[in-house]
Amino acid sequence: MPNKQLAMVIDSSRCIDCKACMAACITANAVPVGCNRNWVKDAEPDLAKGAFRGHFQPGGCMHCDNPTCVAACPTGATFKSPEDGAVVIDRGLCIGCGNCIPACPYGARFRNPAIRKADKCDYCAARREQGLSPACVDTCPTKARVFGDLSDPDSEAARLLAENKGRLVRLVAAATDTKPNMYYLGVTEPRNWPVEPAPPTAMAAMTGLVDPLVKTAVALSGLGVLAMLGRQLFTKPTPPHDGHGHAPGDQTPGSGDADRPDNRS
Amino acid sequence: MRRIKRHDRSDILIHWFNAACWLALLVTGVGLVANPQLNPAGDAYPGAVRSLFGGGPALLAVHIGLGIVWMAGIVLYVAVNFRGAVFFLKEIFSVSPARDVMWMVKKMALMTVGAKPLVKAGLTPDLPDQGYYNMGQKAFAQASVLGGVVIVATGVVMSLSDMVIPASMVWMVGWSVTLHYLAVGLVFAGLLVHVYMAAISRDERPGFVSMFTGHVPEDYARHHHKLWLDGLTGDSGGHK
Amino acid sequence: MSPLAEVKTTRRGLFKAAAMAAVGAAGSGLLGGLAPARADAKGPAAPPFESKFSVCDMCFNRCGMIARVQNGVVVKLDPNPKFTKSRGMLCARGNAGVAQVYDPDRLRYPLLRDGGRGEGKWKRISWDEALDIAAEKMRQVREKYTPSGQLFTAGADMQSEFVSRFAEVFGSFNVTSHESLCLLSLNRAFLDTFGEAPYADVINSKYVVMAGANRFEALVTPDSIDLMDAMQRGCKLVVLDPRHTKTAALANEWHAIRPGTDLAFMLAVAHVIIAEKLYDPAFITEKTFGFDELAAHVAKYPPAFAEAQCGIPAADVARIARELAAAAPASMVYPGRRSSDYVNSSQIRRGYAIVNALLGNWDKPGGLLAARQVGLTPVPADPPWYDDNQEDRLDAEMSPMLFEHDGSFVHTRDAVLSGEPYPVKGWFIFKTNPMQTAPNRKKTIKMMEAMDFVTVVDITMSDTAWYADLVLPAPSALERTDPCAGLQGSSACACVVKRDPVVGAMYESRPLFEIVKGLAARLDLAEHFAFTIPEYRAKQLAKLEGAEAILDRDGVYYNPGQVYGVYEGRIFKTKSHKIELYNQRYAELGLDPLPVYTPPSTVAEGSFRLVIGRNALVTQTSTQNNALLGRFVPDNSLWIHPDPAAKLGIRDGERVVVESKAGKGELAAQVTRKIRPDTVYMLSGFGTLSGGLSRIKGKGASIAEILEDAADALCGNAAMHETLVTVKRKVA
Amino acid sequence: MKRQFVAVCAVAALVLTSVSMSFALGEGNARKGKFLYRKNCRSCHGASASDLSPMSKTQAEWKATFEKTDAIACHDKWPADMTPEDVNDIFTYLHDFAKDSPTPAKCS
Repeated sequence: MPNKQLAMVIDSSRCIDCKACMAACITANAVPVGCNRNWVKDAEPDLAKGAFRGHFQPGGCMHCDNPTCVAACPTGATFKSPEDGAVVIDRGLCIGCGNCIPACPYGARFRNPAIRKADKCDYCAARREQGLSPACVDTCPTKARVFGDLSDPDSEAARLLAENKGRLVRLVAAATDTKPNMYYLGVTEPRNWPVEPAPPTAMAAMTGLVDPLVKTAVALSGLGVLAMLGRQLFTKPTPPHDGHGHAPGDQTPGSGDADRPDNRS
Repeated sequence: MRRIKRHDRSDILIHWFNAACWLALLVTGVGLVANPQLNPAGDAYPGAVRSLFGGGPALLAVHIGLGIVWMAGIVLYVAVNFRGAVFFLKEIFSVSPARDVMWMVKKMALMTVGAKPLVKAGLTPDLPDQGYYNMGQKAFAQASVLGGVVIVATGVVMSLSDMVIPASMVWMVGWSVTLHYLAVGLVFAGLLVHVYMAAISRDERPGFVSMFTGHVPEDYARHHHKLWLDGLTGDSGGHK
Repeated sequence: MSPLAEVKTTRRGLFKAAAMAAVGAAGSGLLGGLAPARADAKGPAAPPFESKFSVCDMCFNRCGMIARVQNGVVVKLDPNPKFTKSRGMLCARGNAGVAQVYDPDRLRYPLLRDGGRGEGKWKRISWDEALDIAAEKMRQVREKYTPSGQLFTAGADMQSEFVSRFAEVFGSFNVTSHESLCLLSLNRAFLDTFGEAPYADVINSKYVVMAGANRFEALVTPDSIDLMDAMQRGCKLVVLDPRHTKTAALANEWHAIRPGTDLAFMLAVAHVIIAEKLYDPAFITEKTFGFDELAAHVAKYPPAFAEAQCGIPAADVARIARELAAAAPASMVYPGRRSSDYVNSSQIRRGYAIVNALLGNWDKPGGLLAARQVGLTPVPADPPWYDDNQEDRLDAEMSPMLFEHDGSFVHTRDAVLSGEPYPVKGWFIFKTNPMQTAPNRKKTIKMMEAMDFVTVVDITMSDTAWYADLVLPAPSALERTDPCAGLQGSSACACVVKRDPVVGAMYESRPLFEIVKGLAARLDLAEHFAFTIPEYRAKQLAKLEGAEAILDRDGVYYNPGQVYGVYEGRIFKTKSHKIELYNQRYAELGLDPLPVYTPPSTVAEGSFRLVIGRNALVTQTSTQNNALLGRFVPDNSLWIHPDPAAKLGIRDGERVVVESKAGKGELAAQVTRKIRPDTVYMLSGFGTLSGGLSRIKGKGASIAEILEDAADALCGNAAMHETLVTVKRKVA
Repeated sequence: MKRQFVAVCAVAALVLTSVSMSFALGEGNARKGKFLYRKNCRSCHGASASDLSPMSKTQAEWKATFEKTDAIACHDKWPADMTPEDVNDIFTYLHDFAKDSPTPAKCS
């Protein structure tokens, strides 16, 4: 478990869908056109049926405790920070394989076309280094987004969490609880949008098929070598420079086989 | 005893160059795989290698750099010794099912379980004559060449992923990771046997030595590579 | 090579250079390279940024902010947490201020028209030449048509006061502001009821009726944020809007009122409050004038009347009236902001004011608040007197209750076109875009054509600039030294802000102040601009000791003062010195002293009333070319209800042609139940004419083109919702 | 502006008769009045210690003040060349933009 756990506590009932969080994020993180690190979802009422009350739900990477994106990354470029519990990407290690993108139930990841690598919310790591809060949190007009360290009971996020025990909502896919570190207070809509993580076939093939195959092959080969080595160690050595290609087995005492120096191997 | 020239200098050089690259690429490459579901060398290995190289990105850069060196070396070899390369490829991919496959089966049995099971199965423990390469060597060479092609191709795709690969072709990068891993894994499995046979097995010691000297004793050649020896004309030796 | 081509080539070349030196549009890779230290191992860590205070200029709210500057480039704008008017926030547009500074379409140097008006042929000239020409043209206009022959129009900007100052010393009475295309009806109504235009203490309110306002989209600080806070604490919000806005979506109650009938609703509410004696009699007696007349007047407007007019059930109207009264005085009919809707908008908003008066919420928590003095000292000019001048403003006789300082753009335009009462032949425009914001664009084009010489100062080639003779590039707000401005944020604060440059002025741009100073020097008026902006600020702050230092420290200076009960022992600034339910001056002028309900024009079968508006990502046309905001709102569309759409064979996303008597436009249909079947809606800020706005060119339809011109009968404010349109599927 | 002023003051003009002036108050040129006020009055009543602006008084108060110009404290300091027309223009300005006027002078 990390020393700290950064998290976002969101009161989506405060959200007015002004998209300031998205604009702030784009600017702070140079998010290219067509991509977003965060979002506001709109639970549109069915006006045809007379409903009119809508609900807006801000979101972004949920920095899960059980991140399926991390599991999908072959190089460990995506990892859960041991310092603060954020799920981050080491761009220098990311090889742009794209495996992590469909592995996220929240669609929080995208391939940044400018760098051709995976990208997503990092809680504005660069801003935090300079003592600022994440851009979306800082700019939010209605302060719907609250950010902080849950392990610090004095942080606003931890306080909100403690105050709202029993009315916290974590959005998870039906069959996969990634244990997100994004908490919604009370009622939030929409709720059924997270999808089951679906790492691409390449990754599934790698972990499910290729990896066992490789490991079995190496293991068998290793065993074979051990067997040969064993045979060699427990038989009398062949003179090193006699040039005779004696198979080790040939010299195994008690093997019952005739010594055939002219055996052409 | 007559010594027969088996390898010229570029062959020896490329072999050891290849070996060194393989070792270095393997050490760095395995360090680049960091996923609890994979971690072929244990969970601690990637962290250890990464810190040794000054971090993951540095390790990746070194790995890519080594890969480029490796490819460049091979290209250089082919350029310098094109005929040798062609000979090598021709040799390793010419497989006679009756002689070579039988050799392989018998040899594997003899090396591990001994001759008895062979006899029980109604086979003589005699090994069929082999050419410049025996089938074991051929098999490993084939794996190395084919695996090498896959490794290079997928490596290039992965290295270029953040430079030229468009969004629509990201799947290629994902599959490259998988195939790179597969190819390395399989060649590595063969490599274990190759290293054992060449460096540890007493039987192949002259072959091992020839990878430094370029020559093998005639009787060794006769025993191990009779068809090659028979095909040689004159004293000049060599395989060309 | 034609001059146009030459200019274009140069522009492109310059853009490249600028993009290298600075930042391309937001979101480009370049911005990435300059963004604050990123977890990108491939580049060296970016240096920490400098932080500088500024004031947002992306709309009229003027939110305090902190610019983060790295290597001389603004990389991020953050809210100033000490700025209570905005409750320490910065909206999407504020964030997009960076993209405004680095808009590749920024004007770079003075351009002189070199072809037909609006043809888009320009010649690059030097600043000296530009100012010489502009001054000479003004001199000619003054000589030929008197000083009032020159019209001045300025948008909401912290330097706009220098346009007024220049007009005054030049001797022209003809100054129009953006306000007559926006909120004058509202100001008129509340001024003529309470003696001043109030602030709404939304944060302390327990019940808010919001009609003709969309506070969760058309953000007003602090009201928008305060409304959410109030609602979180149980304040009830009732929204009357023909559109299902985001405000409606978050409201406790939404009624899709028939457009233009709000007064019927307000009169019925007044009816119920009076009939059921739900008011505070002491307050009524002590503070109001004309209660009995009002009671008699609203007797004619029972809830059933409102039901028939508005389409809101009478029981709901009565219930809302009772709930409002029960929550009084911490309840309100939200006054609104843009009220340029109908020819009787002043009277409609009088209805709002009267209900508020009956609620007794004046000067009380949760009610309407008086303006607070911020304490800035005005720095008036000493203009010369020109004997050879006109009697009055051009539009003076065209509205009985005109605002002297704002005038009426719609009336002024008509007067320019008719040449009556006198010719106006010169026009100086600063950072406002009547070509795109005033109804009936064809008339605005004709107005341009009627002019001898038009000078436009702006940061990009607006449609208005496109039709000008001389276009002068101004720096964006982040590149300027601006005078102090006093702001009030409801009960949150009364404060002073200023601007100092965050980065240097880009290209050859010059601030408006330098431009009018240059013109003044050429017109022998230099003495009236013989100061620098810091000197001017010092005069403004003369009575606020230490304010300048506090401004430098916090980015804002607060003047603490009484918020509630300021009217204790004071008169209301009306003729009766009380809250005028019955307006005596109206009576004297032969106007309705009590608002008489007039139904809006009938929307015939097959036609629609066109309503307009904006959202939180658009400030009319001033943000139209912004690359960041364009990512969210790339285009406008026509909201149309599925029932009429089906009849017209229009499917969602199809192109439609919207046509009125004034003009037509083509845009995509958005078939949605978020709008009444008799109404269509479109967003402002699209359908440009200018060839200098590459991001927006050819996108959507223009409200200015389609809206017919009508004006508020009292104050001449434009009436934007009087237009009926037909909608047809575009035949490919 | 003129029209509204005429209307507003019509009744007053009938009732009131000027004592200190030879003509009825009002109907002057407010614009000229503003100029004259700035030229003649602001040196004392300007944006300094004793601020005075149209907003300082109600219309009735301005009227009352200007009905007895002799009684105005600073009357003796008025420039000699100030004509009754000038005074009326100044009054019109102050009156038209008084704090309870329909168009109060703008302030920050």
